[in-house]
Amino acid sequence: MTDLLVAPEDMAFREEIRDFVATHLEPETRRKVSLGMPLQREDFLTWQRSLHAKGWVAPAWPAEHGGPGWTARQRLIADEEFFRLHTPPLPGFGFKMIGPILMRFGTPAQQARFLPRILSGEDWWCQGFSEPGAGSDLASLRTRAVRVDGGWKVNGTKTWTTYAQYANWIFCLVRTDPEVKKQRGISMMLIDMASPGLTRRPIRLMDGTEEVNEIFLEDVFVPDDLVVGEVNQGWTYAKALLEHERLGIGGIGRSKHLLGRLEEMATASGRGDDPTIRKRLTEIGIDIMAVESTTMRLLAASERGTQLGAETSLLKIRGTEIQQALTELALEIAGADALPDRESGQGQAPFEAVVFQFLNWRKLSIYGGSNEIQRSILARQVLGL
Amino acid sequence: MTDLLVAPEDMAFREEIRDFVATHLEPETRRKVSLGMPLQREDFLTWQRSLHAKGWVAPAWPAEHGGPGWTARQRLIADEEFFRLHTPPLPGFGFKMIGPILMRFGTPAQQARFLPRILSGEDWWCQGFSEPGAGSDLASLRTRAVRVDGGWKVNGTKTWTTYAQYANWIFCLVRTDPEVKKQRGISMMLIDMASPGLTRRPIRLMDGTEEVNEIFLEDVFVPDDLVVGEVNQGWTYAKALLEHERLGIGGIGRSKHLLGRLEEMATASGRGDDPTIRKRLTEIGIDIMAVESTTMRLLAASERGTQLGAETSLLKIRGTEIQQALTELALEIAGADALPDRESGQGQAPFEAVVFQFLNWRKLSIYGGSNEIQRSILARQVLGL
Amino acid sequence: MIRFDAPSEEALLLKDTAMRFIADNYGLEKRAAMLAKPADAVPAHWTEMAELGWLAAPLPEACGGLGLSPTDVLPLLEVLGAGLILEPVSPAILGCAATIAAALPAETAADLLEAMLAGERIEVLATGGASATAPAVTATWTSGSWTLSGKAPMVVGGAAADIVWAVARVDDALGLFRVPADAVALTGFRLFDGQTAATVDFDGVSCTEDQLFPMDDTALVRGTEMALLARLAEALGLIEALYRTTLDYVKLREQFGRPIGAFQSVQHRMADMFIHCEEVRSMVQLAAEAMDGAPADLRRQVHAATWVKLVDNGRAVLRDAVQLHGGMGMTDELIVGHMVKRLLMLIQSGGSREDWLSAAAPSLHNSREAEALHA
Amino acid sequence: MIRFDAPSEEALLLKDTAMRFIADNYGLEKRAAMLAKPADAVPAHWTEMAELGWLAAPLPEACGGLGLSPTDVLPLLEVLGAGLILEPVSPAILGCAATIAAALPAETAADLLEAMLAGERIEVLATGGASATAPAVTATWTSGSWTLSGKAPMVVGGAAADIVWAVARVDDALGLFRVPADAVALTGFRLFDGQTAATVDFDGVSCTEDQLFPMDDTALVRGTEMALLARLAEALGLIEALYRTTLDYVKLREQFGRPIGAFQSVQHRMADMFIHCEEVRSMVQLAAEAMDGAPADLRRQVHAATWVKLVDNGRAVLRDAVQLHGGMGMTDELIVGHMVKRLLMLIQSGGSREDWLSAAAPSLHNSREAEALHA
Repeated sequence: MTDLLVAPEDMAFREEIRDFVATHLEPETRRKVSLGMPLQREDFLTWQRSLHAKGWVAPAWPAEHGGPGWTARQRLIADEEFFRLHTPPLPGFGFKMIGPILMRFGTPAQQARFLPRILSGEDWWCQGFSEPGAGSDLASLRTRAVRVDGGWKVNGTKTWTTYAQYANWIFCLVRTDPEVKKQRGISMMLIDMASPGLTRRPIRLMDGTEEVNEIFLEDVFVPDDLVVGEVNQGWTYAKALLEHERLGIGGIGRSKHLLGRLEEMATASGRGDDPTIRKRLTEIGIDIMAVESTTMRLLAASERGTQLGAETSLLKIRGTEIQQALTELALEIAGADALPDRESGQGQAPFEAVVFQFLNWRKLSIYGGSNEIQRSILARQVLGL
Repeated sequence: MTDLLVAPEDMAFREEIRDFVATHLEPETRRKVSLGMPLQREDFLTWQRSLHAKGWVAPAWPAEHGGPGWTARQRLIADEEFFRLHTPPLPGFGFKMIGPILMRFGTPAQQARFLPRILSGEDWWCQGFSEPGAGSDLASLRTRAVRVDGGWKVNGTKTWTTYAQYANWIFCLVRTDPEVKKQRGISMMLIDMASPGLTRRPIRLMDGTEEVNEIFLEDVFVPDDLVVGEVNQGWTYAKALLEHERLGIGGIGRSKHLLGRLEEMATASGRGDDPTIRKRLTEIGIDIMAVESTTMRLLAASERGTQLGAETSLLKIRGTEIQQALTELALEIAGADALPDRESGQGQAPFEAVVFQFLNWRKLSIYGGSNEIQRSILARQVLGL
Repeated sequence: MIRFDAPSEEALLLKDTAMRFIADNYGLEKRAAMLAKPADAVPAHWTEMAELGWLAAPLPEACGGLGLSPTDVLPLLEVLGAGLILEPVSPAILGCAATIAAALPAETAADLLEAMLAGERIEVLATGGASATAPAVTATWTSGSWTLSGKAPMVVGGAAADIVWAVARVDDALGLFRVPADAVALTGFRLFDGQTAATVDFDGVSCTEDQLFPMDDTALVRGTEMALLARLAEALGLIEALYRTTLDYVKLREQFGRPIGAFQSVQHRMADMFIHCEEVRSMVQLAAEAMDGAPADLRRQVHAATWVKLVDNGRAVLRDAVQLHGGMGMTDELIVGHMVKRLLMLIQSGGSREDWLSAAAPSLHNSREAEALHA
Repeated sequence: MIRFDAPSEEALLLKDTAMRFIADNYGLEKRAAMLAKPADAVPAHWTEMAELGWLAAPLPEACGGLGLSPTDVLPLLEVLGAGLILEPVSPAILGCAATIAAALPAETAADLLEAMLAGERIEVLATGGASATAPAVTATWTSGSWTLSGKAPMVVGGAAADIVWAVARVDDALGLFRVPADAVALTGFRLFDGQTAATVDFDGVSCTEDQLFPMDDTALVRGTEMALLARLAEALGLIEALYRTTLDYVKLREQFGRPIGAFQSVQHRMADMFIHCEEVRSMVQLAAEAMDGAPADLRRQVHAATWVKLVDNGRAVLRDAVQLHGGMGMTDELIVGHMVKRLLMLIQSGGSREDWLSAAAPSLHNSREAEALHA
C-alpha cells in the first residue's frame, strides 16, 4: 500500500529518513515508544537535538525560520516513518502551535527571541487554553487579565496542560475585555512558567501517568511585549492555529505502528492464526488504507490549489476511531495476560502496556475537539446543516 | 432457553398451542409466512376464523369481551409459538388498537356494535393517524372536521395506512378545534370506508408490495355516534393506546423464527459450518436471549405490581435492531443468489425473499415511533434528561 | 505510482453529457415505462449511448475505443450508476468488450467489436463458474466441430444480448467462444433493481472452428478487474447520490417545527454518511489507479479492500438513507428507494464479504518490513 | 424454572448494610491510602466484612454459611463491585470457600472454613492450569508424603492469603491440597485496578496425607461457576454505577451554555447506556437463577452467553462513560476512572471473548425443535 502511494523520488526520501533514524535513535527510547510506555523529558530532548542538528526538527516550518523545506507529501512520509520506526512523538505545542502563530502574528522581536529556542529545545512550550468547566467550549473561558503599568495582571486556572512539568513557557488565552461577547475580548499571552504567582498541580490520570496539569495564575504579571499580535484578537489567532497542518491528523503512522505491534502480539499469544483476530486485523488494515488514501487524495487536491476546509475533520474522527479500535483489539488478544499492573513487575512484554495504552488513548476522541464536536463541525461547515 | 423460562404448567399450555396450529393452519399459508412472502386478505381471515372459533383470536381482551383470559405470561408464550410455527401475523389495528380503545372510552352502543365484528373478522380496521408531513409528529396533523347537522364533515389526507385495501372501517385522528394548542382539539372518529368522499390510493413500496395507502377525505360525513368518547380528547385516547400491550413489542417470536430460517439458509448455501456465519448467528442468538430475559424480568416485575413505563421502549429498539440485523445477515448468506427479482420466477427458495424482507423490514425502525424517537422517549421519561 | 490526479477534460466532458442525458431521459416515470416492458426487450437508449461515445470510452484506441484510462472512466460510470440506467453498459463494455480487447489482437478485436460500439448489437460474457479460471462451460471436439456443455445461471445484462461470449474450458486451457444468442437457450429476467440478466444454457450447442478465439488468464483477469471497477464506480455514484439526496431531504423536511437536519443526532449521522462517501471515493480512485500502476498481487489486494469498504459503507449509507427519509424512504415514489435497490444489487452481486476480506488480508500494512527494520 | 423473583428481604438487608459500609469506608481518599500499602498487607476491613455476614452469606448453612441462594447474593456482590473493595471477597468466598463446601462433607467443610468465615484468615484457591480439569499443580507420593510441583501464575486475591488451596492432579484424579502460605513461594502484586493477586510456586512443597482432600469435577464446576457469577455480579454493579454516575454528570456539566445532557446525541447515547445496563441485569439474573434451576449444559450456555453480553455491553459502557465525562473521565480524581479500571479488569480476567462465544453457541434458539415441528 505504502509503496503504491510513493513515487520513486519519494522512495529515496523515505530511505534517507530510515537511515537517519537507524543511526540516531537510542535503542532504549525506541523500546519504550514501541511498547507505548511513558517517556521522560530527556527522552524527547535527546531525539529533538538529533533532529535539530540535521535540520529536520520542524518539518512544516519554512526554510527562513529553520524548516527543512519539505513538501506536504514529504511531511506525510516523514511522519509515517517516524511513527513506524518508534521515534518519540515530539509534543507539538512549540512546533505546530505557538511557533506558527508567532511566525504569522508575532512581532519580529518575539520571533527572534522564541523561534530558535523552540527548534533547539531550550524552550519547552505548553498550552493554556482549556479551563475547568470549559474544555471543548473555549469561548466561555474565565481567566482574566487586567491592565497594569507596562503590562497585564492575570488571574485564573488552566487545565489539561500536557507536559507542563517539562515546560518553561506557556501560551495562554485570557479574557482582556469582559464586556464583549464570548469569542471576542480574548488575548493570547506568552507566560514564563517561572513567573511569581504561577503554580502547577499535576493531574494523575487513571492510567497512572501524570501527563497533564492544572496551572494556577495568581496576579501573574505579563509585560506588554509578551502579548501576541493585537489585544482582544486572541480567539482569531487560536482559530487560525486549529486549522494548521490538518492533513497529518489521521495519524496513519501511529495506526500502522500499532497494527504491526498487534501482529507481533497475536503471534506471542499463540493466536497468530486465529481467524477472528486475523479478520479484525485485516478490517482495521482496510480502514487505515481508507484514511491513508483519503489523506493522499486531499493532499493531491491541495497540491492542485484546492483550499482544504473542515472536511479534514473526517481524518481526525476516523483516525482516532481506528487507533481506539486497535487498543481494544489489543485487549482482546492479551486477555488475562493484561491483568498485572504496569508497575507490578509481573507483566510480560508485549502485553504489559496494553491496558495502559487503552486507557491513555481514550483521550484521542476527547482532546483536540472531541469527535462529537468534529461531527458537528462537519455537519455545519461542510454539509451546511 | 425457552424451557428455562417456562414452568411445567406453562409447558402444557405451549403444547396446546402447538397442537392447535398443527391441525388448523393451512400448509400453503405456513409456507408463505415462513418465507416472509406477502399475504392476501383471505390468508389472514381464514386463520382468524379458526382462532375465533377456538376463542383465541384476541389474547389480550378480557373474557367479558371475548378474550381467552390468558395471563401476560401465557400471551407471551402464545405470541412466540404463533410466530415460530409460521401463523399469519394478524394486523393489530382491530385487536390491539381500536378494540381496547372502545372498551375503555367507547359508548356501550359502540362496544356492542363493533367489538364482536372485530373478533369475527366481519370488520377489518385500519388506522388513520399519520399524514403527509406528519409521521412521528402526530400532534401537527391537519385533517379537519367541522360541525354539521348531526355530526361532522371531515377533510384531509391520511397516509401510511396499512392494509386499507382490506379494511371496511378506519379510525382517524382529526382536528376538531383549530384554535387550541397542538395536542389539544383533536378527536377520534370511526369512519366507514364506504363513505361518500373517501377515496384510497395505494402506495407502492420499494419492495414491490402495496401494503400501505393514502386515504383522501373530501367532505366525508361522520355522525355524532361515531365519535369516540369526548370531542377534543382524541389525543389522550391515542396516547393511552400507544402504551397498551408493550411487553410483546420485542418480537421475540419473530426474531427466533427468522434466526431458525437463517440456519436453514446457511445450510442450503453450503455455508452452514462457516465460522463467521456461525459466530454471527450465535451473537444474534445471545442478543435475542437478552431481550427475552429482559421481557421476562419486566413481566415478573409487572406481575408483582410494578407499573411499567417507557422503559419498554428498549424492547422495541433492541427487538427491531435484532430483526434488521437478521435480514442483513440473510443478505450475506444469500450473496448473489438474492439477485433475481421476487417475481422473475428465477429465484430459489430459501433465498428468493431475502431482499424483499430486508427492504420491507426497514420499516421496523421507522414505524410505531421511530427508534430515534424511542431513544428520546427513554432519555426524557426514564433518564430524566 | 498513485497520484490522485484530477480527471482529464475529456472525462469531465463525458460526465457532463451523461448528467444531461440522465436528466432528460431517466425521470422516474420514463424509467417506470421501461421497466414495464419484458426483460428481453431491446433497451431504450443503447444506440444513443453508443453515439455519445460511452461504449467506446474505456476501450483501447486500437480496438476502436476512445482509450480513456480506468481513472478517467470513473466519472462517467458514477453518473450512469446514480442515473439508474437499464442498459447493460458495464457488463457489455467493461465486462465483455474489455475482455475481448485484452484477449485478442487489436485488429481482430476491433473488427469483432465494431457493431457493438456502434450500438447495433449487445454482446455479453458468460463466465459463470465457481471461479474465473474454472468456467461453467466446457468444449469438446467431435467430428469437425466443437460441442459446448454447461450453463451460466446469471449473465447480468444478457436478457437482450445478440451475442454471448462463453469463457470455456478447452482441454486444459481456456478459450472464448462467440455464440449467437439464437443458438443457445437464453432466458431473460429482471434483477430486483430492475436491471436485466439471463440464464444461458450451452448444452449441446455446436460451434465451428472460427467461433473459437484464444484466451489466457491475463486477459480474463483484466476483463474481470475492469468489470469489478465498473461496479465499484457505479456504487460510488449511488452512494454519493444517496448522500446528496438525503442531505437535501433533511434540510427540507420539517418535524416538531424545524427541519430534521437541525436535530443533532441527524447531523451526526449525516456527518458519518459524508465520511462513508469520502472513504469509498478514495478507495475507488485508488482501485482505478492501481489498474495500471500496481503489480498483480497488490492490485488484487487493493481491489478486495475496496470491495469490503463498499460493502460496509454502502450498507451503512443505504440503511441511513432509508431511515432518515422515514416512511417516504420506503416507497417507490422517491428516487431514494430505487437507488437503494441498485446499490444493494451491486453489493449482493459480489457474493460473500468474507471472501473479499480474505483476499484483502496479506500484509496490508508492511508489518514484516517494519519488523525487519526493527530487528 | 426461572421466575425473575424479587430478592429476599435478607438479601436486601445485606445490600443496604453494604451500601452504608461502602459510603463510610471507601471514599476515594481512604481507598488511596489502602492502595499505598504493599500488595501483601492484610486488607483493611476483612474482619468487619466477616462480622457483617458477607463472607458467610453465599455458603450453605451446614458449612457455617447463611445459605443465601445465588440470586440472593447478587445485590450484595453488585454493591461490593461498584464499591471498589480491595478485600478478596469474591475469590476467597465464591471461588475458594464455595468449592470447599461443594467438595467436602459439610461438617469437614464447616471446620475448615470456620476461621475464614470469622475473618481470621484469608484462604484462596489455586487452579491455574489451561483448564479447570487440567490443573497446573501435580502431586506425587514419595516416601510417606506428597510432593507438589507446578506454578499458579495468577491467583487473584492471593497476595495476603494465609492458606492456599491447590487443585492438583493426583494420579489420574483431582485432589485438593491445603497448603499454608508460608510453605510456598508466594509473590503478591497488584492488578491494574488496584486489587491484589499472587503468583504461587508449589515446586518441591511437601504435604502430609491429612493435607489432601478429595475433589471431583462436580465440586470444581460448582466452585468455578460460583466464582464466575461473583465476577458477573460485580461487573453488573459497576456497569450500573457507571451509568448512574454518567447520568448525574451529564445533567450537571454545562457546555455551550446548557447541560450536556440537553444535547440530543448525548441523550441517545445515554439511552443506549441504559439499554446496555438493563440487558446485562437481565442476563446476570438469568445466570444466577440458572445455577439451581438448569441442567449443566444449558447452564454453561447461559453463563457463556451472559459473559459475552458483559464483554460487549461492558466495553461500550466504559467507553461512553469516559467519553461523556470528557477529560475529567480520564483522571484518577473522579470515581469513574476507578470504576472503569475495575470493570475492565473483570472483563479481561475472562480471557478471550471468542472462547465464550463458542461456548454459547449450540442451539440457543431451539431451531432444531422448530424444524422438527415444521417437518
